[in-house]
Parts: sequence; structure tokens; C-alpha cells
Amino acid sequence: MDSFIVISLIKIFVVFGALMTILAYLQWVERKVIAHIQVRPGPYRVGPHGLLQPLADVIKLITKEDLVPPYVNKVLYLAAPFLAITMALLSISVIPFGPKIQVAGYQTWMQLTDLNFGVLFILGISSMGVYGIALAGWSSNNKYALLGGLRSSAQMISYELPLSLAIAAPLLISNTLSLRKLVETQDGWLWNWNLFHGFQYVSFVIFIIAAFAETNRVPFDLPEAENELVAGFHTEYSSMKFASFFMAEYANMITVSCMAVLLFLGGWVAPWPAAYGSGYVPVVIFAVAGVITIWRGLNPRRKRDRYTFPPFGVVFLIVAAVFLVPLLQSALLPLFWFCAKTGAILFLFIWIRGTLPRFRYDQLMGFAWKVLFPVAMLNLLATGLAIAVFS
Amino acid sequence: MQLWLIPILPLAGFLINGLFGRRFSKGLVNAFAIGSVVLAFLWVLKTLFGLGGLTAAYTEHYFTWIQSGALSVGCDFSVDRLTAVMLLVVTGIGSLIHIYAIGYMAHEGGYYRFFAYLNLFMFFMLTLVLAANYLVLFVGWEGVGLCSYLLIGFYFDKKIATDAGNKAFIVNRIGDFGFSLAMFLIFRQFGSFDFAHVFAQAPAAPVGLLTLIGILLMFGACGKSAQIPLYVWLPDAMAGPTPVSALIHAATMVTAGVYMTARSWVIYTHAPIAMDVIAYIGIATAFVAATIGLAQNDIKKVFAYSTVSQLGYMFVGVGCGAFSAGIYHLMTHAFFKALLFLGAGAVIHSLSGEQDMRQMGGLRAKIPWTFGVMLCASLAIAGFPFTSGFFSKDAILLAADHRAPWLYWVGVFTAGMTAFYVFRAFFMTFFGKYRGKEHPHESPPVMLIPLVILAGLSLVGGYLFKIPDFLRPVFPAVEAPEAFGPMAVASAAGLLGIALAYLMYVYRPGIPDSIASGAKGLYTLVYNKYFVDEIYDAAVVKPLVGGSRVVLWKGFDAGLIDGTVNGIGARAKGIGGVLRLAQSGNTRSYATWIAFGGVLVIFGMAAMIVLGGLR
Amino acid sequence: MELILFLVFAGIAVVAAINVVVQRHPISSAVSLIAVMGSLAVLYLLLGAEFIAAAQVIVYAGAIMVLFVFVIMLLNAGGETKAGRSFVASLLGVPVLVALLALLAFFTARIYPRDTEVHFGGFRGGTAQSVGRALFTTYLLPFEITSILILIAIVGAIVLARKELE
Amino acid sequence: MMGHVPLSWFLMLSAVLFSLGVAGFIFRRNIITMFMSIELILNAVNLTFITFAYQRQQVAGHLLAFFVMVVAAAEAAVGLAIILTVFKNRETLNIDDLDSMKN
Repeated sequence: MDSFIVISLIKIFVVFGALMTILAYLQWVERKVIAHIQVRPGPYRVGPHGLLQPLADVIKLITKEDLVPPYVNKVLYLAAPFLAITMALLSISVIPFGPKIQVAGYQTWMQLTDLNFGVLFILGISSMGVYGIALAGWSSNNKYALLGGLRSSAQMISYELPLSLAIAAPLLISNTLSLRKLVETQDGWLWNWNLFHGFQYVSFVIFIIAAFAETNRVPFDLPEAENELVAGFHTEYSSMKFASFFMAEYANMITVSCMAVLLFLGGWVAPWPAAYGSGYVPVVIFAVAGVITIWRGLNPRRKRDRYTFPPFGVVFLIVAAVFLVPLLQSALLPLFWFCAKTGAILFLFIWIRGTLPRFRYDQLMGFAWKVLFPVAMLNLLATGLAIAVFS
Repeated sequence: MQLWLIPILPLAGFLINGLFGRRFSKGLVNAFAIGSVVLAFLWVLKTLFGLGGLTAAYTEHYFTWIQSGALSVGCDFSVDRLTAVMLLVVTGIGSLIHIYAIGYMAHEGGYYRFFAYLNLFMFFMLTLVLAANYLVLFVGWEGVGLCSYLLIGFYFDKKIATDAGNKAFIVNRIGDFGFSLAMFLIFRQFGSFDFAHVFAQAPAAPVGLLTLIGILLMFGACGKSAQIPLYVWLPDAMAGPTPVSALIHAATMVTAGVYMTARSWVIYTHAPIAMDVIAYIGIATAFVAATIGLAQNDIKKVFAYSTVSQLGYMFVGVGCGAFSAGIYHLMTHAFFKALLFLGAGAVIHSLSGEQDMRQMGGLRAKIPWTFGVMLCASLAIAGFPFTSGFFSKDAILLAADHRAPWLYWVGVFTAGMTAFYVFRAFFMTFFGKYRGKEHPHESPPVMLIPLVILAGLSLVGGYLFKIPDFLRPVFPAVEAPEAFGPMAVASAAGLLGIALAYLMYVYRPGIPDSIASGAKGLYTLVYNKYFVDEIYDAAVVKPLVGGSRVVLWKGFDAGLIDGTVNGIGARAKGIGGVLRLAQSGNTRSYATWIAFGGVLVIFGMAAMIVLGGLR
Repeated sequence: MELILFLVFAGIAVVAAINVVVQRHPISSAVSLIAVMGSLAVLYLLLGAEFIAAAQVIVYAGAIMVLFVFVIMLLNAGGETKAGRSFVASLLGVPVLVALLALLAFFTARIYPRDTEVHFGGFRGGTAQSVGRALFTTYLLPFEITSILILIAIVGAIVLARKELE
Repeated sequence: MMGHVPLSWFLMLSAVLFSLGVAGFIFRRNIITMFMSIELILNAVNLTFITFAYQRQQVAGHLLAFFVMVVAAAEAAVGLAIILTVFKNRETLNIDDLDSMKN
């Protein structure tokens, strides 16, 4: 019984640590990608190519003066950010990163815990996330904040419906609520993934759109649209509280994309069975990455690249080498595939943010109720019909 | 033999006169009215001769009147010797009175209406007499009651007449109440109303029940024949026209009671107590009525009380088992009493409406025929030897003597009194000076002829028609020896009465006033009819009317029923008023009330669990 | 372990419930009500009702309470005023409540002796699968009726809350 | 390891919640707070349902709780709409002011 606790604690530290760093660097990646989309270099002053920029931001936010405006409803004002960040982080605990691995004699799942109603748990937690924003908007006693809070919570509630319907469709196929079993049902070839089962790509698209709305990402990020509502619900917040809202947003983003991967893209399962060489793909990718960076380092376009690129190249090559070690392979390979897929979806988020313009509020709400909800409903009915007929 | 024709003829007369009488002339009305009654009389003669000896009853069944479950009543008529006598009396005397009425009613209004009612009366009386079962008899019984009411109240514009009519009808109805109870008992006991059926089973029935039936029948008879408790209506019935008094209140209707009692002789012979009751009531009525008759000044009132007294005699005869003697006196009484009334009518007619004897006197010279006729009638009623009254009254007194000596002596004394008050009236009317203001004139022949016939009958009727021998097969034989002694004493009493009357009213006119002033108290008592009417009024009418007003109307109807209804309404309003307060509009109060209700329910369950041991 | 879990969350529930009643401003009572619902969800898990716990969080805490918070935010009517008194409530209120508590205690005490021990895996029936099967077989009619009920509620809410067309 | 939780403690908890809900409904004046106490009562009832479902090892209790939730949702929707209109017309949320239905 005590080994369970110890293992759990270790796993929590590992996951928590990884998650926090990813959060920070996701922010960096986003700023870099958007910058390159907009043909500008993005942050590269602080550390090589701005790699230390997240660190700088964190320090900035922590050290800023943490002022609490007097006219604010103190209790809820302070509770709101706390509520937002906890809800966002809670859902990570259920997401499986990999299969059962053998570490120093103990068998354990690369997953904090598994609930046999995992999907429902995540849905519940995401619906609780609304309060963070709503209360923040209201308690800061500011018209813009109130409106921002109202709008974003209304938006999240409206999109929660198509989201859950979109999730329900693949569940019908894999017939389980537990995320781990979900992935096991998508084992084997590429076309075993739920995405290609029947016409699940429709529910995948709906899921992604709803996910964008849920996390208040670009096409739907009206509430904190600078030009309209100043900063939306977190206008009155500063320093750490402001930071927590940002972290909450990115955590939600990660959760949603993990959900997408687990539900549709087969989680940590390789596109084709290991027997056919899926194990070597990561090695090849990192090796190529390492060579390119070194070559880039040798004949740099900018003089400082000469000093920065080669170390990166070396790091990539080391990683490629690590993937070759059979002992670690059983743990690293599933992890690699899971991170690759999640990374792809995250990149999609960032990419969309860089390109699409913002919805007007009534269009946004109209789209939810008049387009997305009916389509999600039809999709669910069709999937149910298909299963009833063919299985 | 079409017995039904006898009652139907007068009915036809009634219908024609009743419906079209207004447009007929007097002659035409007479033709129908008198014609129908005389035809009925002739038809009675034809049927009686046709039926021959008539030792057994001859019955005719026409249709089943009532058929319901065990009860089945046929509309049947039957004739035996008793019915024959009654038929002859009713139709005979009826025709004479109809003829007399032509003259008497000539100047009165509503001529056709009078004769229509008379015919209707004849129809009901004949139905009563011919009835073969109690129910049809009861139809006749009620019918005659109705006609007596109509005829008493003939002068409907005078209040006295209408009141007298009401009084007569109500008192009769009280009597009929007893009669109906008797009929119920008869049906319950014997399962049928037919005389033949009832009298066949009567001996087997328990004596107590028979006595009760007898007494109840007697009670009905008292109502109809004006005996002690229910005689009060007869004197007031004089308010009607005199022919009515003669026909209904002397000859026919009042005798119905005697006929019914005689008809049910089987019940009475098996219920000795009931027989005694009849006798005692009879003698009491006779005596009391006679005493009242002494002091009356209205000539019709005197004869009314004498009728009540003579009926008392008939009941004494029936009560002592001498049914045939009772019927015999009934017949003779019909003759001389009808004559007395018609004579009085003639006197009143000649004095154009004057009825008080103190305004009369010395009419002997002015209306000699009436004087002669009235003399014959008075002799007959006083029981002057060899007149009809003498034979029938002696038969009854003999039966009474055979039964109980004291009965005989009271009877003799009453006979004496009867003679005295009849001749008192006779002398006051026809002897002394004329004290009135009118110019008396003799009645027209149409009135005198019936009077003369009746006079003849009342003198020789008793001798001519020997009823006791005629009715021998109908009634059980009465072994009363033809003792000469009692007869002599009775007739002596009668002569004494006549002599006394002559002494006091012709020879010494002052004596009656001195006696009256001497025995002041007794005289006023007798003059005011022992205050019986006042007593009845106080004892029965006042409490009944008062009681119903106070207790029934005020107390029960208003108090109880209205009280409860309004009470409930008021209570509902009261409760509503209280509940209204709960509607305070305040949601939180409502919530509290709901919670309170919930707590009560849960408490109830808890109590049930603790007490009832519910799981 | 269940004991600790129960005591903690039951405590949270009671304290929050009291807070709901006591608080002046509706928004704070709303938040405490959410806390009550959350702790109840955990207790449902303890009793093996997984689906209901999830539903509680999603439907109750996640949707209904959001509506409440919404309305409170929209109306922004501020704290409760002391105005107005209900005579019956103040007079009869307290005794009724005391009686209610006493009676409920009586009933629960009655059950106490025949108590069953609650432990985590005690009842497997509460999974989404078994609830779903029961819902769509034996309880199909109520399910359809509630769907109609919700439809009516939606229409009603829209009609009531929409702005009058000038 | 530790002692298990006796069932009746759940019932006592729901009894407490229930009476708190009733108290809230009776004593509070703000309509929304009263409305929330009703939700509290419904939650107490749900807890009882689930407890007895556990005691009888049947899923029926859960379904009843589910239906209670659904009905509560419908009720909340309509109720809040009514509260909105009341506030729009009467400018007040104090229940004692809304007593026009008095006799």
C-alpha cells in the first residue's frame, strides 16, 4: 500500500515538473511560431533564440507588485485565479502518457491514475473551469471585466455541449470511458485509430472547434480581445494572479489536445506496428534534426548562429542515440508518439491563432447553437446508427 | 240484472245537470234530476221483484278495480234483503224529497247546481249500499261525505254555511280515519275486502283483533252517523237548505253508519265487547241529544238533535244484537224525520225564512195542511200506539230490556223526553197567538203531496212493512219474547210527554219561562249544548292550530331546518373568514406552513411506527 | 480511509451549507453551494455512484449553478435588505425546524442499529454502463418524459426572459 | 484499514442539509437565496436516494437521483427566468415586497 503512495508521489513530481516546464515553453513556442508566421523573429534576446524568455516572464510576473484593488470583492477576487488554475491542472492527472513500464523493479502505468469514467471526469472538471472566469469577471467590480466574464462563461457553456457530443461519438465505437482502455482499442495500424473509424473525422473537426472555444483560443478569444474589452475578465488582475490565468489557459489547451489525441489519434500507439520499424522513426527524425542544425551552425546566416546552432545539433543527435537504447525504448517510444501527436495539435492551435481573425460575439454564439450543436447531434445519431447496423 | 244501472242513473242526471244545467230551463233541470231518481226507484222495484225471495246474496262483478300483489279488489255490487230495504228507503224517500225540493228551491239561486249535487249524492249513497266489499263501500262513504259538504255549503255566500260545511267534512274525515284503520286491519288479517270472504273467515280470527276492528268501524260510524264524540257537525249542518237536511241529515246519509254496522254483524257477534261499546255510545247519545233538544228555539235545531237521539236508539238496537230492530227503526225514522223536516221547511217557506219558534205560533188556521201532516209526524216520533215509531222503538226497547234492564229504563225516559220536545215544538208553532210579523201562506201542492204521502207512511209504515220478519234470513234470530209489559210502559211514557207538553205550552204558557228562570244554571247549560263545541274548540282545535304554528312551523321548520341550513352557511363563512387570514400573500409564511405540514406528517409516521410497531 | 474522506467532505458540505444560508450576498452563498455540491459528488463516489457523481459535477455544479451565478451577476442586486417581515415565518419557523431535525434524527437513529458499513467498492452498480442500461430499458418512459419536460422548460425560459419586442 | 463509515451518518448529513435548506427558504428574504436553498434541499434528497441505493444494492436510487437533477435543471431554468422578469418589473428581489397575491 505504501509503495503505491511513493510511486504516486514520484509520478506526480515527474508529471508536474514536466507539465510546468512545457507550459512555460509552450508560451515560448507560440510566440516564436506566431512571430515566424508574421515574418518577424520573435523573442531571441534572452538566451539563444529566446529560449530563456519564459523564465524571464515568470520572474517578471512573480516580482511584479501584487496589488488588490479596494473596491473588489476580496474573497472571490482571490479565489477566482486559484479556481481556474486548479481545475486546469486537475484534468492532467487522468491522462495516460504511455503503457505499463518496468522501472527499478516496480511495474506502473505511465499515468497518474486511471478512472473508469475518466472522460466524464475531464468533462466535469472542464465545466467547473467556467467559474474561475465568471467569478473573476464579477468580483473585480469593473464593467469591462463583468462583461468579459459573462461573455466568456456563456461561450464556454455553449461550446461545452457540442464538445461532449463530439466526445460521445468515438466513445460509442471504443465503448469505454476509461482513457487507458480507449487507447488500447485503437492499437495496431493507422486505420485502427478512431479518427479513421467510420467517419469520425467529422466529430474530430467538431471536437477541435469546440476545444478552441472552450479554451478561449483565437477565433473565439473575444473576451480578452484587447481592442474591445481591454483585457476581459482579468483586467484587474496583476502579477501572479494574472500569470495563473495564463497558465490555466495553456493547461486547458494541453488537456484538450491530449484528449483529442487519446480519443481520435490513438494516444501513445505508433501509426504502424513496431514490427514494421515504427520504432526507428524518432531516431531518424532527431538524427536529421541534429545534422541540419550543425550544418546551419557551420555556415550561419547571422554571426551569432555560429555559436548557438552546433550545441543544439549535438543535443538532437544525443537524443537520437538515446532512442536506440532497447531498454529505454519500451518507455520512450510510446511517450515520443504521444508527444508528437499532442505537439502537432498544439501547433495547430498556435497556427490557427496566427492566421484566423476573431469572431464577433453574436456570430460566435450563433455558430455554436445554430451550426455546431445540430451537426454534433446528427453526427452522434449517425455514429449510433452505423454501430447498430454494422456491429 | 244490471245492478249497475241503479247508481248510474243519478250519476247521469248529475253529469247532464252539472255540465249543461246553466243553459237549461227549470223544467228541463227538474226532468233530468227527478226523472233519473224516479227511474232508479222503478228499476230497484223491478230488480227486487226480478230476484224473488232473495234469501241469499246476489252478486255481480264488473271489473277488477285494483290488482296489486296480494291485494285484488273488484268493483262488485251485491243485493240481499238488507240492501233491498236500504235501496227502497234511499230511492223512495229520495224521490219524494226531490219532488218537494222543486217547490222549496223555486225562488233560490243555483237551481241546477242544487239538483246536480243531490243526484251526485244519490249516486254515492246507492254505490255505498250496493257495495259488495269494504273498499267500494268506502268510495260511497267518502262520496256522500263530499256531497254533504257541497250541499251544506250550498249558500256559499253565507259564512255560517261554508263553516258548517267545513266542520261537517272534517269531522266526517276524522271518523273515516278510524274506518280506514279498520279496513287495513281487515286486509292484514283476512287478505281481502269482500264481505263474503271476510265474514267467512271472521269466526276463526282472534277475538281481540275482531274487537279492535269493531271499535274502529264504530268510530267511523260515529263520524258519519253523528254519535257522541263526533255528532257536533249535524246541528250546524242545518245551515243547508231544508230538503238537504231532510234527505241527507235525516233519512239517508246519517243511516249509512247504522247500515255498515249492521252489514258487519258477523264481526260484532264474535266481539261482544264491541257490541257493548256500541250500545253504551248509542244510549248516551240518545239521552244527551234529547236533553239538548228540550231547550232549543230554532225549529230545525230541535229536529237535528232529535235525529242524533233517534240514531242513538238505532245503535242501541244494533248494540243489543237486535240488528233487524235497528234497521226497522232506521226505516220508520226515515219516514217521520223526513216528514218533520219537510214540514218544518214548509212552515219556514210559508213564513219566508223565519226559523225561530218564538216568532211563530197559532199557524193552525193559516197552514192547515202542514198542521195536519206535522201532527201525524209528531205522533209517529213520540211513539203514539200503532204508529210506525211505536213499533220500531218498542222493538229496540225490548232488545235493550233483554240485554240490560237499566238500558231499558234510560231508553224509556229518553222516549218520554223525545215526545215532550217534539210536541213542545208542535204546540209553539201551531197553537197560541201568532207572534211573528210575516203573513203565512199555505205551501204549493208540489210540496204538500210528498208531505201527505210521507204522513201516510209514518202512520202505517211500521205496520205495513214488518222489517224484522223480512230480515230474518240475513241476521241471527233474536229470541226476545213479545212481552206486553215493557211496551205498555214505553207508550205510557210517550203519552205522559205529550200531556206535559200540552200543559206547559198551551194550557199554561207561563210555566216554561218560570222553570227556565228557576233552574237557571241547568237551563243555560242545556241551551248552550253543554258547551261541547267550545270544549272541542279549546281542547282540540286551539292546541292543534297553535301547536302546529308554534312547534311545527316556528320551532321545527323555521328553527330546525332553516336554522341548520343558514347555520351551515354561516359556519362556512366563519371558517372561510378564518382561513382567509392565512392567505397573507407572504411567500415565506406559506413556506412555513408547508414545512409545518411536513413536520406533522412525519410526526404522524413516527407516532405510527412507535405505537403500531410498523417496520 | 473512507472515514477520513467522509468526515472531511461531510464537514465541508455542512459548513458550506450553513454558509449558503447565513451569507448576506447571494454570490457568496452561490459559491458555497457549489462547494456543497462538489463535496456531495465526492460522497456519491464513496457510495459507488460514479455516474451520478460525474453528473452532479457536470449538470448541477457545472450548469445549474452557472445559471445562478449568471443571474446574480446580471441582476447585480447587491446584498439582502432587512425590509419586510413575515409574522408566521419568524414565529413558527424555528420550532418547525427544530421539530423537523428531531424527527429526521429519530428516523435515522432508528436505522442506525441495522447499519451497513459503507466501503469504497461496496456497490459496483453505479457505473455509467449500468445506469445507462437501466435508463434505456426499465426507465425509458421517465427518460422520455423528462426530455419533454426539459423542452418545455427551455421554451418557457426563453419566452419569459426575452426582451419585449418594442 | 480505518473504520468504515456507517450508513446512517450519510442520512444524518442529508437531514442536516435538508433542514438547513428549509431554514434558508424560510428565513432568507432574497429570492435567489431562497431558490438556492431549494437546490440545497434537492441535493439532500439526492444524497438520501444514493445512500439507500447503496443499502439496497440497486441502481434505481441513482436513476431517481438523476431524474431529480434533470427536473432541478428545468426548474432552475424557468425559475431564474421568472426571477429575471420579476426583477425587471418590480426592481426588487426582496420576497416580502412581492405580496400582491394577498387576500
